[in-house]
Amino acid sequence: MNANLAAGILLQFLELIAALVLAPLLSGWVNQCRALLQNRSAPPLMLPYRQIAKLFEKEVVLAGNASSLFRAAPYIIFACMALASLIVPTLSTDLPFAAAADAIALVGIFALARVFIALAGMDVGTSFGSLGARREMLIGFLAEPALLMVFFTTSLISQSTSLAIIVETLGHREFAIYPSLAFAGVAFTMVSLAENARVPVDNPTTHLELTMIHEAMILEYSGRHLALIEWAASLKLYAYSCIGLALFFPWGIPQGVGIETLLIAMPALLFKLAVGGVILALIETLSAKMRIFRAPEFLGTAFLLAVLAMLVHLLLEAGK
Amino acid sequence: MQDALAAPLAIDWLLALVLCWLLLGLAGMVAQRNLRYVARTLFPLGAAVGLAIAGVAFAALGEVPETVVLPLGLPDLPFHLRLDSLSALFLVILGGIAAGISIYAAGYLRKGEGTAPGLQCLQYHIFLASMALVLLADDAYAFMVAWELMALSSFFLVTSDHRNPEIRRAGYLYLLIAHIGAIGILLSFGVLQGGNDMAASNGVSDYTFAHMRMMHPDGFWATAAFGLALFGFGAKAGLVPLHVWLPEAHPAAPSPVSAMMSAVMLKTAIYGFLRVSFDLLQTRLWWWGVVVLMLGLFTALFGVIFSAVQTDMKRLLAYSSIENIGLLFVGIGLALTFDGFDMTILAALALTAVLYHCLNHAAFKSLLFLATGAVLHATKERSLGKLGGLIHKMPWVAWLSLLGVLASAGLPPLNGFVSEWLLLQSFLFTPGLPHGYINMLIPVAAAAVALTAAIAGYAMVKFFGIIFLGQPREERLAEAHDAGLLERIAMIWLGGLCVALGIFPVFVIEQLDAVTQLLVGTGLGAAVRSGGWLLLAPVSENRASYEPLVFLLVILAVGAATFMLVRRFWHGRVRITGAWDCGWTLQSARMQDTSEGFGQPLRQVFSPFYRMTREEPGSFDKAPRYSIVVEDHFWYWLYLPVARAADMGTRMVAFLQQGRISVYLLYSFVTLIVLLFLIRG
Amino acid sequence: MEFLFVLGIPLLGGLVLALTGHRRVAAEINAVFSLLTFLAAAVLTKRIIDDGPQRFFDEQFFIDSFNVFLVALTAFVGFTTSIFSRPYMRIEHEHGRLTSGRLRLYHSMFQMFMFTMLLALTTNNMGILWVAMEAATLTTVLLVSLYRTAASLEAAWKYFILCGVGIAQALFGTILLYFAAEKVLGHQGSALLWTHLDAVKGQLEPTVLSLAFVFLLVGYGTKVGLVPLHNWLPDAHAEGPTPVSAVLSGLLLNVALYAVVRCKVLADGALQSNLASLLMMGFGMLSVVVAAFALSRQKDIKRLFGYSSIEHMGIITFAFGMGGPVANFAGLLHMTVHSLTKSAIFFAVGHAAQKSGTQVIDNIRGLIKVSPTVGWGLLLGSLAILGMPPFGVFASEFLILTTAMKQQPWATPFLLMALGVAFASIFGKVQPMVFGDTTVKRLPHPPALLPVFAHLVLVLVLGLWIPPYLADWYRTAAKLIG
Amino acid sequence: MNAASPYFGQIINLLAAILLLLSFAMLSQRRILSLIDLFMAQGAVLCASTAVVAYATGQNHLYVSAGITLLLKVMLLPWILHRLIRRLNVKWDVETLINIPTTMLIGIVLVIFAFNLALPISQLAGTITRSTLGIAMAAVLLAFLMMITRSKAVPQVIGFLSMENGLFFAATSATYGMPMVVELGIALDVLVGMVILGVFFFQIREQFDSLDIRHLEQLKDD
Repeated sequence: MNANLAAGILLQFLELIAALVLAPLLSGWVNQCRALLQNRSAPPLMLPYRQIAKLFEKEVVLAGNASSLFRAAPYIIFACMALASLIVPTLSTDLPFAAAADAIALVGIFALARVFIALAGMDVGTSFGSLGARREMLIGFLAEPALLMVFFTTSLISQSTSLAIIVETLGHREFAIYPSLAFAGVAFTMVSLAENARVPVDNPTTHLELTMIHEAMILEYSGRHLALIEWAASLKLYAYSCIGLALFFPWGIPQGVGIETLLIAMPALLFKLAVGGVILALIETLSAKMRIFRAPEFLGTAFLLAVLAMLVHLLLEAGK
Repeated sequence: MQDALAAPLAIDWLLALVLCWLLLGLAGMVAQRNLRYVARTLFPLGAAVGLAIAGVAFAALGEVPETVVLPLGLPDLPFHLRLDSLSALFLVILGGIAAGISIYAAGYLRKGEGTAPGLQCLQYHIFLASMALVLLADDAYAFMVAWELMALSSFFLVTSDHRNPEIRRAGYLYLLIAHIGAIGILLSFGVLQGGNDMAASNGVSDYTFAHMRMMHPDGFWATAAFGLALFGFGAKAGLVPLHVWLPEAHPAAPSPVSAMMSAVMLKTAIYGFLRVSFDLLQTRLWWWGVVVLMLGLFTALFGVIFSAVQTDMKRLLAYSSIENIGLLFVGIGLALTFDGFDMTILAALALTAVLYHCLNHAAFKSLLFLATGAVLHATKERSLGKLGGLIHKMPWVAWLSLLGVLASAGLPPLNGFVSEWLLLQSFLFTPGLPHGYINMLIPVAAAAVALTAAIAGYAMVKFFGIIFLGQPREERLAEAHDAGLLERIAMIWLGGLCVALGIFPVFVIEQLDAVTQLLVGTGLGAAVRSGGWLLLAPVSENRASYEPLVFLLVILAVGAATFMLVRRFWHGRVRITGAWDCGWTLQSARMQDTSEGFGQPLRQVFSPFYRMTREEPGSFDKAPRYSIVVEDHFWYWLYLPVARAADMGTRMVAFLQQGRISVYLLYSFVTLIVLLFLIRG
Repeated sequence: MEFLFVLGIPLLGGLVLALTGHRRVAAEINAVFSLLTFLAAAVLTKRIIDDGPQRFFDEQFFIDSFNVFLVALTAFVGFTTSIFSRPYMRIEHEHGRLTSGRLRLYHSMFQMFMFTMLLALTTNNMGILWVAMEAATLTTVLLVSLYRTAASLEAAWKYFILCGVGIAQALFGTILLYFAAEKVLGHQGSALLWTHLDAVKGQLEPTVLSLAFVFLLVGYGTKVGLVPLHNWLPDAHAEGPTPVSAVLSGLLLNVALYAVVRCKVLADGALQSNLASLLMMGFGMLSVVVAAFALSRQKDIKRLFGYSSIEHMGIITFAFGMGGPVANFAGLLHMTVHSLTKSAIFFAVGHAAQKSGTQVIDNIRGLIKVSPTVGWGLLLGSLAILGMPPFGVFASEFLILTTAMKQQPWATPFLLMALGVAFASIFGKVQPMVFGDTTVKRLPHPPALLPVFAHLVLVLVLGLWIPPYLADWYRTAAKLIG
Repeated sequence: MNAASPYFGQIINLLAAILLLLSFAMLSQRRILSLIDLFMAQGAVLCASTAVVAYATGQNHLYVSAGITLLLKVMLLPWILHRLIRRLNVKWDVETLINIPTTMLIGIVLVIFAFNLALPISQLAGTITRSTLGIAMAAVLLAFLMMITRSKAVPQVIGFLSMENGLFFAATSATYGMPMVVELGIALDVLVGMVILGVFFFQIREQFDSLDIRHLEQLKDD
């Protein structure tokens, strides 16, 4: 038992390290794909690493009005995202920390990070910061319940809210068509786009303050703070990708703990992430950014789809 | 009762403590204007009494119910008092929160504000004592007396600054709705004690709760009693559409009173509703649960949507209280539905969520109201549009209210999240219900709850961000000062409660077990105990689990590690300079988002919910002015028509009294003729 | 012996004051006579408690558990009113609103009014009851018209005509009663004695009794102020001197209701049907609802509380109409507490109106600043009369409402509505009068409000603890009423 | 009880009929002095009928009753009223609020109603006067109607007194009079009431310069 636990904790650390390492890579990969799809010359794959490293080197320029909350927020946000990636099963479902937070708590972690980044955005007291915070909260209050509903659909199928159990159940069932999962999958994709500040809701590469959401909030950040926030953002993208993969393509995530399982799991994860990145880039290329007031409609649709997924499950699948 | 003389029971201790409160109140009348005596001596003593009450009641959780009969009240109906787990739990809330608020009030009371401090002390302690008696009452009369006394004393507290007509109006509306609600409760008791079995009551009225428990009213009368109780307690709790008093009264009251009302008084309504629907009514129909669930959902959504667009900080919190009351009713509705289908373990789960949320809401809402009190004292300003940047001047208040804000937004690892989590868990179990429509309804309801929780986050970010963050929107905010020592102690106590309730849910749920055992016959105690004190798994670990302590520790550890690593490998250099102005140097504090601006997205998304009156400047206005007033539709849809109907009634009645003596004689004549005709017929 | 004093002292007082009422000490004399009456009533009450029901003077008078408490209450409220009226009427005199002659009339008639009230309560003869009621009307007509202003004359005239006509119907009812009783009891004086009638009520002819009850109800009901026979009441309350309003509301209405209930007992016995109950419930309900709605348009503070009296009389009538031990008990309790509370309110209102120089609600503001005692007295009194616990009015309303819920569920929505509207109206008017700012200067000396707070304390006590002997008393009386 | 002679019964019935007739006459009378005369006549009829009943039944106290009636209603009150009219310069016309034919029609309906109402009771009565109960009731109701329709104070008071007459008639006809003490009390009340009214007339006139009760319509809800 103890050996098992130790192995589990080791695995847990491995997951964390993997997340920390892979997250900027995923961002870089998506950016590269997007550039390719848009007929631009692609930035190097490793660019995010270099950017983060560069930012760590730079000195922090703080606005005179910034409070201690402003300085603490990047660490909190980073810690939240790290915790999130600890919980999501990527390499194994047998994670000791998974019991600490289930799907609902995971949504809670994202919300916690969002609240802090919004508060940090308001802290300096510029018009853009609070504008970004307001928009971020607008996106959040629609995306959060939608995400929760997606989790609920899968929880209903697996009779559990524990992510590990959900993934196990979904991964080891006999092959059957779950129409509810299709709905949930679409909803989840839409939510992910919004939550990770991607086109069509937000544009991560914009330089026009008026259209920003995420970027507007972090306008005042610089140096190591900005580095942490950027890193946290890519961790978030990574975590969302992993959640999507775990829920809708759970194959390849082993239950047990061991070197041999890792050897299967790791390539599977990398492959799935790479495919996911391509799809993300494709979506971003094919769609145009919406006006901010269209975002509620977009997310409302996601929310409705997620609720529909639950209803569909109850109507068509329950009792089977 | 003989043994009672030998060894005082817990209930005797409680009564003695409640009496202490009353005596402290009376002591305040001795030197009404002596602030040092009233505020610095009596209020802290009151806080100590509160702590003692919480302690005694805590010890009584899960014990055998104790009763005592006081030689007061009506003949044949002395005051019956009873202490069981349900009342003990709410007494814990009362005592614990009162301890904090009394300490706060000790530092908060100032000279020359409305009613004399001594009188306020009397009213405040009567308020506390009457709430305790509401929780202890075991017959309808004692309950009603305490209930109305509670309304009355809080009314006087609300209107302590009675020179302001707005406040008078708020107090009036409050007492009116409270009184009408109380009549509803009274009638509910009337049904309960009579049942439908007139013969059994034998013409003698017995208003004790024990008697009501033995009555088994048939479906119609049970529904009548339930409906009246829902109306009466709903009016007190602020269930939509009976909520209109709440956003008026809470801002009008002095902050400790708002805190007390929101944190504890609203809970007494929940207590009463639980008492009637789960304890006194022995007949329960499952569809009541659905009704309560729908009402609760609507209330929750309504409250939070309005909360997010308020421009007055206390109104924002008041609407947030409406939201939380809605969530509580959602939980009660679920529990009733489960209970109606005999799924007691699930009913216990939903009830646990309700009770837990009662604790949580009491803790974080009182904390937030006290924070607004501190801000109000420091700035003399309630309007969000004139605050800002106070985190620099009032760090204690700011950081402590951040705890309240996070808890209120339902974020882990604080307490608000735990009850929300439990509530959502109970939704997830609902598909087992043997009724198709309800099954379909539940996902929608769950979605609405999730939406509510998310918008609550929005409202709370607005609350905290606009008050404490950014730049001060007014010059004189620079003179603001942090809260005093006593106020800080109080807020630390309440903030500590928020954290403790969030971190140790297993322990709390074990205590709640006794209450759910009492109400639905089963509890989660055994299930949560088996998971160990760290792991919260209300049903089984495989279904759902949550470990808040691990959660907190991981976040702290990662955060700290990151900080240290960053400092270790790089540097800690900081340069302070102006904010980024996008190349436009005319940025001023006025350009931050206003509170109206922050609410704008919600107004856009939920525009049908609001009744908005806009005043927009034209293109050529010399002195352009923009304003928006957001009001409640219910005021226009429900209350004004009712008022108009009443007015029409009065006009018709006034028509009777025209002043002509001939007409008056004609009335008598016609009355006589009609009566004679009737008895002949 | 005590009994003789109870009736004799006010009569003597009336005569003495008719001679000396214009002097400066008249107010004190008035108070002393009232005190003596009260003491005699208290001693009498004590004796009744010890020895049980008594009859006096060849059964022409009798005291049982029903009327003894009303005797005590009447004497008590009369006494406190005389205390209140002492400074009040003196100030009126100093303000030149009353001449010395009028004061003599006032003092004399006050004692005569007390005499007629006590006579009506203690007589065993239904005819004498009528005579006493009529005499009470006459004395109060003089009291209401005391100021001789246009308004007070109008009010008194309406009062006189409406109550005169009303009470004439009661006489017709009494004749019919006698007509029915004569067949059973023979043609002697005893045929109108209530105790005898009560003994044989089962044999009385139902057709006659039903007719008689209708006339009696319309007749005495006019004095009770039951809608639609109530129109005199607000005028008389508003235009008379305040002590008179207090005793009208606190005593006269009670006594008239007492007469109605006595008649109901006979009618119930004879009819073997619930006709009387139905009629009383109907009138009660109508009074409650109409009065509640009338409240909100009032501009005159005393008129407002006049309507409130109608409402409460309606509640009591409804309770007696429902019958049964609980409702009757509640009705009796409500009579007591309403009498105490309403007179207390009128005392406070009197002071408030006197200080402000007006009875118009909109012109009275910030009483709590002018005089905290008057302000709190008025506010607490109003809250008490609106049925806020822990005041006794709540206790009786509690019993009435819960019983109604059990026995007459149809009535409860109306009661709920009416009580809500009444609360909204009265409280909405009283609150700004008491609270808020005012330009009127604070009074140098607080007015003596002993009667107000004495009443309120009693009402408070009755809400929390009814003394056992009083409870027994109510219970016996409730049984008697049936 | 004496063997009731049928003659007495017929005499009483006749007097009752006259009483009713007088009531109608008062209802339709336009002149105030005539109204007082009619009231006096009604008092006389009442007195006569009481005396007849007293004689027929040997109830001696009814003689006293008749005496009181004579004193009070035939002599004293009409005298007071006459004096008042003269002292107050009251106009002789009596204004009505409803026109007289309509009033009469309503009156007839009332009489039928009263008879119908009294019928079952009359049959129970053992007195020689039993059929007159309905007439007494009709007289009361007609007086009531008269009070409603008159717009001046004096006729209204006469209506009130006429109602009292009807009541007295009911008392004698249905039960051979009330107990003595009651009758005395009633008489005292009527007398005092009348005195007070007299005082009132002066005061009202002083205040309003008229006895028109339409001036007395200031106190009302609006």
